Amino acid sequence: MNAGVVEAKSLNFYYGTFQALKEINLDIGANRVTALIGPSGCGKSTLLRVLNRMSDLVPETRATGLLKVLGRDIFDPGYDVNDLRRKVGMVFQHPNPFPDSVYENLVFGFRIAGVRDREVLWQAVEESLRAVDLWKDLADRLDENAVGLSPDFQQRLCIARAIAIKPKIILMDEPCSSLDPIATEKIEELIFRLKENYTIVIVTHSMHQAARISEMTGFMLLGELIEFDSTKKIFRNPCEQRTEDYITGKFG
Amino acid sequence: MTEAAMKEIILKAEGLSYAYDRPGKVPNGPVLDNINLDVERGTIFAIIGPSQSGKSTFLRLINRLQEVTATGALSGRILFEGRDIYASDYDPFRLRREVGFCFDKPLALDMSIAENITFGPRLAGITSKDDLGAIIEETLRASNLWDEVKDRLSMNANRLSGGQKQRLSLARTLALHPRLLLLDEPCSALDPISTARIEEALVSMKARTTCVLVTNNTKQASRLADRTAFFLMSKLVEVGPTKEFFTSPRDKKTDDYISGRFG
Amino acid sequence: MEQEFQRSNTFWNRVGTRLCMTTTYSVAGILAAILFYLAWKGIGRLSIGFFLDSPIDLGREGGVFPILVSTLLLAAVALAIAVPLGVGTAVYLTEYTKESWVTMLIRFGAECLAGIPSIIFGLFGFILFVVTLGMGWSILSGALTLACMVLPTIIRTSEEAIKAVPASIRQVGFSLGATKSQVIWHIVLPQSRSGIITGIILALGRVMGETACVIFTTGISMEMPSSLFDSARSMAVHFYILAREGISMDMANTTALALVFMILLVNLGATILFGRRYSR
Amino acid sequence: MSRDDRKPDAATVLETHPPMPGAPATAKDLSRREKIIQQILSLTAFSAVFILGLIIIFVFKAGIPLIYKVGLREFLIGTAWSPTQGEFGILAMIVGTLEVTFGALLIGVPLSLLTAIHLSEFATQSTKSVMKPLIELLAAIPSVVFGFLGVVILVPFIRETFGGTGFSVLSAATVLGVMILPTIISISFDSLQAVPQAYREGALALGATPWQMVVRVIVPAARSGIITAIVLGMGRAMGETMAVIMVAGNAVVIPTSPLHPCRTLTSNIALEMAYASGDHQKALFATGVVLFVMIFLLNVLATALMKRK
Repeated sequence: MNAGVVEAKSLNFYYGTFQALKEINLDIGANRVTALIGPSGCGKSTLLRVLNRMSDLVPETRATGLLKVLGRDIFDPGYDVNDLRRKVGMVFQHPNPFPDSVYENLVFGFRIAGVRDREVLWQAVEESLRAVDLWKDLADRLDENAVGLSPDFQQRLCIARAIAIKPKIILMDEPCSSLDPIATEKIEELIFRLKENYTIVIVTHSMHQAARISEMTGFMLLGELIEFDSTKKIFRNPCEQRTEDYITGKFG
Repeated sequence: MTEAAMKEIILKAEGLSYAYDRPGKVPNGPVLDNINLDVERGTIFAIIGPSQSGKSTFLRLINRLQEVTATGALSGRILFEGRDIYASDYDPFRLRREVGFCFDKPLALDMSIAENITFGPRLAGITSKDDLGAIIEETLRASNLWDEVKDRLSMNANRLSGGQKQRLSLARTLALHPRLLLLDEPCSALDPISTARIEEALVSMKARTTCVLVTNNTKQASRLADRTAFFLMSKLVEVGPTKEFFTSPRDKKTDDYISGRFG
Repeated sequence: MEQEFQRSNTFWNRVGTRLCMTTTYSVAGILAAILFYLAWKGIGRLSIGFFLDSPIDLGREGGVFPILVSTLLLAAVALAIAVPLGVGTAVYLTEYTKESWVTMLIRFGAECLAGIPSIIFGLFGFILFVVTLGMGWSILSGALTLACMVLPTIIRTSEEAIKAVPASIRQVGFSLGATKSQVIWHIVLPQSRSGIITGIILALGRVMGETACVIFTTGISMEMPSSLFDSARSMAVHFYILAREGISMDMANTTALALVFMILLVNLGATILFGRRYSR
Repeated sequence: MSRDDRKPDAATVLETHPPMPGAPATAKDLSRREKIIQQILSLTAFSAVFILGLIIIFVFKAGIPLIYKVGLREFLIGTAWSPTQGEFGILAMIVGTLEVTFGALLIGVPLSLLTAIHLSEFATQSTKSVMKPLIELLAAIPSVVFGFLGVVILVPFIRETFGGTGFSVLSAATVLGVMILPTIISISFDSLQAVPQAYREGALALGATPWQMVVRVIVPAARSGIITAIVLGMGRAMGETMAVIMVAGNAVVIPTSPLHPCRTLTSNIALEMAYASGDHQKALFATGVVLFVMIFLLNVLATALMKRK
């Protein structure tokens, strides 16, 4: 049950000459919510983006050390990065639906994988919308342009789009930072439900959010993973002074 | 309060309300709603409040900068040294020379350091090199920047650091020798050291230049201000001597805000 | 099945990206070939004398001195007319108006003007300046016509440059007691000068390379012009006549090289001086 | 510069100096001056519209009477053009213009779009920084020079490869196809660049290959800008004169093969303007009117497309 789906051993990551991640050792278990917290610029988003190699988008990056996702070394030159990204879905800080219909957004993952069977597509659309609790709102608005939806709906649609192709892991990069408190609460509920079927890694700047939704929490500072433990322990009884300083608001 | 009565009131807002014009849209309430307050000469007056509370708009109305960027409806009066600045015969250009304004972001004009400072005076008609030189030195000293830039006055001001640019903005504003200085979160983009230098500068010249300081940082208000006002949702909630204001606020909302319960 | 599709995805990805890359290098190759060809054919007779001598025997021998002078005169007068109008329009559009039907009309006018082919400017210049206003074939007629032609370029580049000046910088000016025109003159225009100058250079290139509308309005006289009311011949027109009438292929090659070289120099100068270029 | 010896107070400096002599002192004077400046600027702002109006008035006034005299139908679909004999049919020129224009698009559009996509999505920063200025230089080369190169390189090549004289629709379309490259590349590049990075991330995060991302997300999102680019390139090709005159052969016939010579509306004007007079000259202006209307419609189309963005 808790087999490591992400395993990092002395992982280093560089943007040009700048070292963004330093000697990260990490073991993320399945079907849990793992939160990464830390002040801005600490490398938590970089770590998240390395997990599905979205970090490739920035030119002149380099990684050393070992990073196994779903049991395979993802920096292996023969590894198919598109396949990785299909298995490791991602939700971004700002909702980013494509400027197309709700339907097309949801089936995008299938279209690029060459699935044409209408039955399959319809089923996936319904399932994924139900999963994010949008089915009754959007069932008869599937032709509408997704860009016209409210930010809350857009973000949930993006989550639906990510889970439509049934990934194993979902990465979330501050998914609530552009939403109001009520929408945030909805997304948090959703994360709670999703963890039964998915492994979720979430980057958040809100410690309260981390405390509310995650089982495991990693605290990062200046590219290092200072402490990684159960959320309870991190927030109640951290081993490191720096973690405690951050949690109690002495800096950051 | 008795002491206040003895001091000269340099700025007075009487029943001031303001709402933006939104052509084609239903107006969604005023940005400022019936503000009444006095600022005494020779003091630092701080305005605190969460974002969107109307405090920046209030500041921009005082030197009529608001009308340059937006249109809106104003009612009530603002009196500067006893005269209504929105009276039809009031000269806004002169007003802006007498009431300086310092922005939240460090903004250097794309010219040399010296030209940045002499920009206002030159527009005001001062042409003598000696006089301009004197103004440059005097204002750079007053804003704690002189020692850092005295050897490179002809360098483009955009090459200064953020903190230096902000002090340059202060110097540029002081070059017109304003009697009232409006500061709109002047330290929000600065590191603690630059902030400290700006704060020093404000305190050292407050006898000559009265300051109205809008800030997000309640600690800064409590450090610097003689009197503090709290704006919330377009309304002035409370105003009073800073000490009293922070130790025993009369209004529950003020208490909530300064103790960090919201905002 | 999915594996199969995956392989075809990878295949098409490779085909698509390589196709794009090959095309890009071909386009670069075409340009390089053009420049190389011009240089190779024209360099033989290019000398200082070519620029400083008068043409002999319809241009079979000698140089292009009066033609060069006419070209520069034409360009200078055209820009002297177009630049104030264009920059003024840009300032008005960005600083003095909100988006309304007035700005829509002005922008639409400029867009349409930008799309009109030079031959129609030629007809227009001929009927208005040459015939109706009685200026005859002259540098002035040509320059006025060219000014109309490059006006939209200058408007558009200046507008972009002025828009790029942040609003906050303008407010600094106002807060120091400046009036609107003082803010524009002392802050906005100096800060957007590189973009504006780039637009002017772009227009200069177009003026120097234009043929169709210059023939109809300035004529083809090879003499040194003594005033703006004289007919004259620009470099581009001279080149066209040399090549089209088969007067001398050698001289045509050299003139082409000189013309392209001048225009590229002006453009390159702008790129080096101001870095960024506004295209279109 | 040390000024420690004397440090006058800025306040005294300001107070002892009255405003600049001659400078307006009061708010009233200032605002009057501002108003005058604004009025002058508003006058210059209408210069473009004014010039457009002048062009329409003068060109139409010179051309329309002849269209009336000949009859619009006869003028547009007549195939005989001998203006000295009173025959004014420009159908051959209209067809020639359209053929050359579409030929140019056929050649230019794929090249430009693929280049724009490469530069925007795949190229390294260094390729970009070399290619962008190079392509802008291509735009700076005068059209006569393109025509000349067409004559000395392309026309002989086509003559030897495909037969015929070489002066043909194909030559003209090829030269124009190259000439419109910079226009289409730079505008579509800009609109590709305007597509938010978030769309790229969204597509890749779902496992799309870069090419799928471009075809399915980026190009559709930049669609209106790309169409505008093509329409503007089309306008440029349609309006080009000198390059076409030099390579198209200029015979007044309706070309039925890419290797046939043709004459466009623009070259019709440029070729005969030098010696035309009377009705002949008016017919050339009328040709200009037809060209103007075609281009104008294209521009309206382009503006409408741009607004949709």
